[in-house]
Amino acid sequence: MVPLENYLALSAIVFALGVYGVLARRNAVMILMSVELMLNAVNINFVAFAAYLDPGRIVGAIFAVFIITVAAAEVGLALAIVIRLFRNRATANVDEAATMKW
Amino acid sequence: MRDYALFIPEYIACGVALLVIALELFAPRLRKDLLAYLTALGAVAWFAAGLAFLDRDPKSYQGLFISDDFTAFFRLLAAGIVFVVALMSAEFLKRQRGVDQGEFYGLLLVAGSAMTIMAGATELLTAYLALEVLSFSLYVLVGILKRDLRSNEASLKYILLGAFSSALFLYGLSLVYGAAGTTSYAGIAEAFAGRDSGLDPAVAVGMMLILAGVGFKVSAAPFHMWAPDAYEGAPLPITAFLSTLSKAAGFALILRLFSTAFVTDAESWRWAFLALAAVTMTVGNLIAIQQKNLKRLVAYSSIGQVGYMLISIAALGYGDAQVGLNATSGLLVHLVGYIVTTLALFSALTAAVSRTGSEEIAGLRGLAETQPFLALVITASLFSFAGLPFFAGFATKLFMLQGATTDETIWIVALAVLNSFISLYYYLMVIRQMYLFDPLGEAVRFRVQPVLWGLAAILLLGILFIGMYPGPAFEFSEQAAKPLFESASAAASARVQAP
Amino acid sequence: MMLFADPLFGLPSWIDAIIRIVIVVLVMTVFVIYSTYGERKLVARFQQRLGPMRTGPWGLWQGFADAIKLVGKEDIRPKNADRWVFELAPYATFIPVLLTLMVLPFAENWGVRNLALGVFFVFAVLGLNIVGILMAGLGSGNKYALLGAVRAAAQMISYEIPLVVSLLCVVMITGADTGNGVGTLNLNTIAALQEDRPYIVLQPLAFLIFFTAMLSELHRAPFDIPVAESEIVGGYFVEYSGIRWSMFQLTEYASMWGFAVFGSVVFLGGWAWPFGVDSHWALQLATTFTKALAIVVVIIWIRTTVPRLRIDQLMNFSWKVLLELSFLQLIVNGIILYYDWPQELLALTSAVGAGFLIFLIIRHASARSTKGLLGTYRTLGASSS
Amino acid sequence: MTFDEGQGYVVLATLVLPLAAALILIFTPGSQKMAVRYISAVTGAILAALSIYIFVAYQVDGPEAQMNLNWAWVENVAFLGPGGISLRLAVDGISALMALLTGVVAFAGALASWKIEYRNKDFYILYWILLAGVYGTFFAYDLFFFFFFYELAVMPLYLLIGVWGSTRKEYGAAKLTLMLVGGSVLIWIGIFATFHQAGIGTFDLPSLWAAGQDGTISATAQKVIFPLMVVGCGVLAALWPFHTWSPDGHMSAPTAVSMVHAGVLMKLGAFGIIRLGIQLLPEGAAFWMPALMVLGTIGAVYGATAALTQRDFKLISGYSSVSHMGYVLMGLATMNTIGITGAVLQMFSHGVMTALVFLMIGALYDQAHTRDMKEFGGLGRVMPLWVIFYAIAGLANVGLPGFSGFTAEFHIFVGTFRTYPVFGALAIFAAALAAAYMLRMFATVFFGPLNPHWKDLKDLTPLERLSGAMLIASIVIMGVWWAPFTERVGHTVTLLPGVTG
Amino acid sequence: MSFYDQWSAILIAAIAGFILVFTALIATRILAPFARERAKGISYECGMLPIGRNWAQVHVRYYLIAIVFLLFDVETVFIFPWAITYLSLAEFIFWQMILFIAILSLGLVYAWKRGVLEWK
Repeated sequence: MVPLENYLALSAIVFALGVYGVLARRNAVMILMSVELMLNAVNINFVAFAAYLDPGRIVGAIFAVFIITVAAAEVGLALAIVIRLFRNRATANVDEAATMKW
Repeated sequence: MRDYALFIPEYIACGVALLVIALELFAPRLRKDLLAYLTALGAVAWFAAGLAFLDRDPKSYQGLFISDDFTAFFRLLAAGIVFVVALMSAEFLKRQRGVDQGEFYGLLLVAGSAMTIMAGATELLTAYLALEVLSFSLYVLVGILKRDLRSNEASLKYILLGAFSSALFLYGLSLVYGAAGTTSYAGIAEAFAGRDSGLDPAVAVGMMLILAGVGFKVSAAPFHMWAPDAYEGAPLPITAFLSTLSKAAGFALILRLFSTAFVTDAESWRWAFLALAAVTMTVGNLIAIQQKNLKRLVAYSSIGQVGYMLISIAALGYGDAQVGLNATSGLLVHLVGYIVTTLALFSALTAAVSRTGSEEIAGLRGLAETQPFLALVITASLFSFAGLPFFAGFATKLFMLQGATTDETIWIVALAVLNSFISLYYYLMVIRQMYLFDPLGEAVRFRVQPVLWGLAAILLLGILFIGMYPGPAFEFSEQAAKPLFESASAAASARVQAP
Repeated sequence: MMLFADPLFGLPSWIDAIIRIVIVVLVMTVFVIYSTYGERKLVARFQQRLGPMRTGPWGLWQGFADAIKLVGKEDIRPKNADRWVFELAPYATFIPVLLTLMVLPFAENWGVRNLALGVFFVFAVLGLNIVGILMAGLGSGNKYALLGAVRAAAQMISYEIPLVVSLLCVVMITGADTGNGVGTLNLNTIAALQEDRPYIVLQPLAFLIFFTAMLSELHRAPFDIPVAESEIVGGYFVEYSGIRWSMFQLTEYASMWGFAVFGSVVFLGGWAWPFGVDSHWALQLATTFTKALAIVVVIIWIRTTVPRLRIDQLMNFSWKVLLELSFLQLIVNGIILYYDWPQELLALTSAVGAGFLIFLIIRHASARSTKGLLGTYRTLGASSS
Repeated sequence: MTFDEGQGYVVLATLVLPLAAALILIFTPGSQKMAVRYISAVTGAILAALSIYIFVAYQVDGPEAQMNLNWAWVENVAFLGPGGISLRLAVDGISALMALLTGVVAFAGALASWKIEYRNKDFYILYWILLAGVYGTFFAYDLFFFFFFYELAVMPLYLLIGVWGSTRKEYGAAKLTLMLVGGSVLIWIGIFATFHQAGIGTFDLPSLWAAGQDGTISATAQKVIFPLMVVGCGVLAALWPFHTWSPDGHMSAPTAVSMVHAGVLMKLGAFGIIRLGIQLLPEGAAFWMPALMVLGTIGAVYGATAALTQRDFKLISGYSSVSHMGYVLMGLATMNTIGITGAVLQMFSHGVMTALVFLMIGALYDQAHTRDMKEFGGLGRVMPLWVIFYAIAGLANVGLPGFSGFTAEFHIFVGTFRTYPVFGALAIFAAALAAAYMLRMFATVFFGPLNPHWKDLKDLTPLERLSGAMLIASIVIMGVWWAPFTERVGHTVTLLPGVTG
Repeated sequence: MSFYDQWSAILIAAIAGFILVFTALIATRILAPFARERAKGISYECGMLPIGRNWAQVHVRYYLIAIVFLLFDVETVFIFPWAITYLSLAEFIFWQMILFIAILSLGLVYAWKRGVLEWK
């Protein structure tokens, strides 16, 4: 069996990548993808914990399924907003969407 | 057996939400403000149903949700907020084009129900889902003005940062789950209390991430960046909604989570909350001084208010159930005062902006001349925010700070008081515009729409009532705060008795 | 006949896997080469022509000749193309299809691997296919390619939901058949459970939905608007030439066979019906192959007879007709099975639904009015407004 | 209902009546300007009557706190102790005198505002709210309500000055409000600290006083908290160097507001020092009083010096107020009976006297629209009554025997000489300076040739005469027959902790 | 056959697919003629020179469809476990899923009525 630490390390790396993406990227879609990366790191954590620490119960797995669902809805919503902004202004860059102070 | 009856008030709310959406969909020619009144009626029914759940013994739904006085408190609060915001919107949306009003009102109700679930959740997944339902509703509501670029932008920034923060929150949850092996609050508390060694670094990181996530929801600095933009871009009633419901819901979640699940490690997270409180109130009030836009001003001022409230959360971690109870009831009563004040402010602002069309502070010039009643309501609300006597903010803020004062927190209470002094300065700048300057153009008195007039009047009375006779509000809050600590103290005594 | 349940000859499992995969890949390649030939022959027969006749007896070597020709053609990458996306697109389209072939049972336990989550795996992997197509369209730097890719993606995702739900209908029935109240996603088991009667008997509507959705997923006529030569000069792979183009061709035919085997396993009884689970493996293989071949022939047959649908027609058909019917089937199945009503009722209700769907399709051929909700149904959801 | 309880309702009436008047005015149509004035005048008259009653009915041989009223306000609040917060009102000798001052000045101010035309309804609403706060502060025997009313009194000032004021009104209003609220912030922090340090879970002032005296509030804590309280209150009492709002504020404020503000509100600060400083934190007081003495003396001398150089009537009075409040602080800082009694008397004396001064300035300014001393001269010929009234105020200011100022200042000087002779000498020097600036003004304005530009000035209106006469009466009575005043004040002062004979 | 044996085979298959395509590409490198010429690099638009930018703007309806799909596709994730085990579960769980599908359908009806599904 692969030790639990490996999963956690993987998850931490993926999470950190996601955080970096959110902070470094200026394109709304890229930010969203980075957030997805973070959420997947969370999923890895949950599934790994569920498999290793909580045998017989599947709370972690259920949590992961719900996170996937919510993330999908979130992306759907965010894309809808990006599209609306794009139609009004023709940009998906967060920097250019600066009628207000950022 | 499963007790579905616990959710009857939320069934009503969601039922009305569906009804409103369906009505707009299938009867597009219906007068739109009927939807608003229907929503308000639904909120009343919801409120009435919620009253029936007061003063009952706590009852759990499958260990996921608990119906006690704390939940009931937030349920009533949510119903009240939805009621007011719906009526406010009825007037506001008349002049907006391209708004899907059915969705608008439906989402108000859904968001309100989500807040109830957040308050009652006793399990991480339930809490998370409720949080997301609330957030999603707000994302849409902020961007509901489809053709308004600012509204679109606000919504985009809100959702991007919101998604980021919920990812942080979730990562924290996953670490806590990993350490405790369960997602139920009680189970986490038990697991943490039962371990031999001190605080696990993973759990510490998890708690900090959770703190960051909920800090975002209540717009605590440094996680507040979304708030001014979202407030500015959102339609006025939604700004009111954001600054009341979303904050109250965030605090409901924090209170239940930190007072039950994480109570063992209070020593560790207390300082984080204290620091957060100090930074939040200072940043909020200092930046508010420079604002020109009313909504941004309110945004920063509400960030300042959040700073005060976070002191109570820090006091929660003092480890003493009595102090926790005091702090919580103080927080709840201040929340009530804050919400009533904010709603009063916004119903007056909605009426004023509908006439002047300007959301700048300078747009209120000479309001005392053209509409003295609105000027009075705005002044009263601002004074209440600043914590001047006669108004709700004075008594409730005093109770809150008093409840949160411990030997260690006295410095931050002093900081809070200093901050409310700073806040008075920028409130006076608004009041100055209304009273000291002549209106632009001719000073014609204008009429306020009757609904808004009534709302503002009732809320003004509310501000005065709470300010001058806070007893009932306080008793109610204390009653609501008790369930959080009864179980904790019972568990503590049980632990002591165990060999 | 449990020879294939364990590693072949007791070898380590990874060597066993490589052997099986190589066999599948080789057989697949031969099948693809001959199905292009077969399709040309068949289409020619439908159109009263002879088809390829020059290369070898009856043109039998035509496919090999084509393959050799394609390898020898120049490989061009347009200047505008996004290099890495363009280069990687063939991989991203082909590999998922190959992976689906890994879980199909060609006879009892004859397959590369027999996954417990077979049905789920097929969907999970097939979804990746869309990514490859979008990569091809975006990376080519060509308007037609982009348009084709977007159309293909829109069409594939639209039909994916009815496809999944129609298969879930079958999965629900397996729950009643296994006897322990728990259904299965294991393709081998699903085939074995159909020893007595194939599920097409119980679920004609689900099969009809599956078949329609399959045509769409494969971009086969009448759902071939994303790759329509006369409109968008071939769609997403317009800029690909030579061997790269042939990779897309390979993918298309491989997935056609993959779908055919999959459909025959899930709906037509796979290797188990009508000869039973204890029949000889050669007979089982032949059974599966025959059923798959029948499906392939029908696909080609439809291609030659039915005119191409407009994109609005095919999108509406999916969202407004198939989706509803599939969910309806799911709910009806659930009620009948949960309350343990006779399975004949399943067949009956599903047949009624299938009849309704066929009725809609036939009405579509002659319908004039396209207005309103009823008009939508009358014209198979094809609103022309 | 015992007699005492019945009197408690009289005290309550002084709070409720102004609020009720404000409420009635809210629902009075703004166009009915005369109705507004009559309502206010009647309210003022009743308030004055009630105040006189309270002053007269105060029993000098009675208990320390009389006319008690105790209403539970917030109960069953865990952290506020079993008693919660109650609306506890009572009168002691000091507050009886202060009530009298408030009644007289409030009535006079209400009459002086008769001439206001611009939104006079709103003016009176704020005016009465302010007065409710003033009364409440004087009578509150509960720390929470003390602060509540204290803030209530400060709050309306911004609008009163900002809307109805003159000369740089926004600046003056903002400066005044922010400085005063800044002061109350310190008080608030002090209250939190006190409540927490006492640890007896009550806001009840007598209980807290007891805690302060018996050492429940530790000496260290008292020494830390005392500056907060005294500086907080001191801002309102124009404690040097926190006095800078006072000249600007007074210059901007409308007549009635100046009267009430200089006459009554500044006394709230000094009163707060007695209540929250001396009574609550005796250890702190013992430690810090010398410092207060220094500041008070600086204020007295500085105010008088600055007044000497000013030309604007209101600025002169503003700086003179700083000077007089300096005397009050000196008196308090002596920590002996006679000094503190003098301080309280000076509070009253300065209150009525300065109210009269501002009334007169207002009467002139309304006609002349300038307050520059150098532009006037020989006004005695056109406005004889005005000159007489002003002269009386000025002489009281200087401390001439026969007027209230003498009584008060005499006590203070005696008290100061007992403890700090050097500062006593400085105080007398300041009094001399006061004489200088007053006489300089008399000479310039009252006598000499009449500027023909001002020959059409009219003398005081009947209403101004009435209010002026009332204030003069107070001045003279106290100057001549001070026994009722000194015995009431002394009755309480002797009971103050840490006060030597 | 263990979990790892099964899924390692899938991984090997993916690698095999990669190798297959890669060898085909190498083969064409070796066998095919290779003559770089400028005109060959121009995008193919039926023989005409390309007009405008080489990226067409895609109509917004595609995104809408994608969003609707996303929601439905993820909801099927919940139906999968239910469809397998529903027979052994309590009656109310069975009806909960029916309710869930009903709510989902309400969403579809809403989108339909709002014109998201209209392909104009």
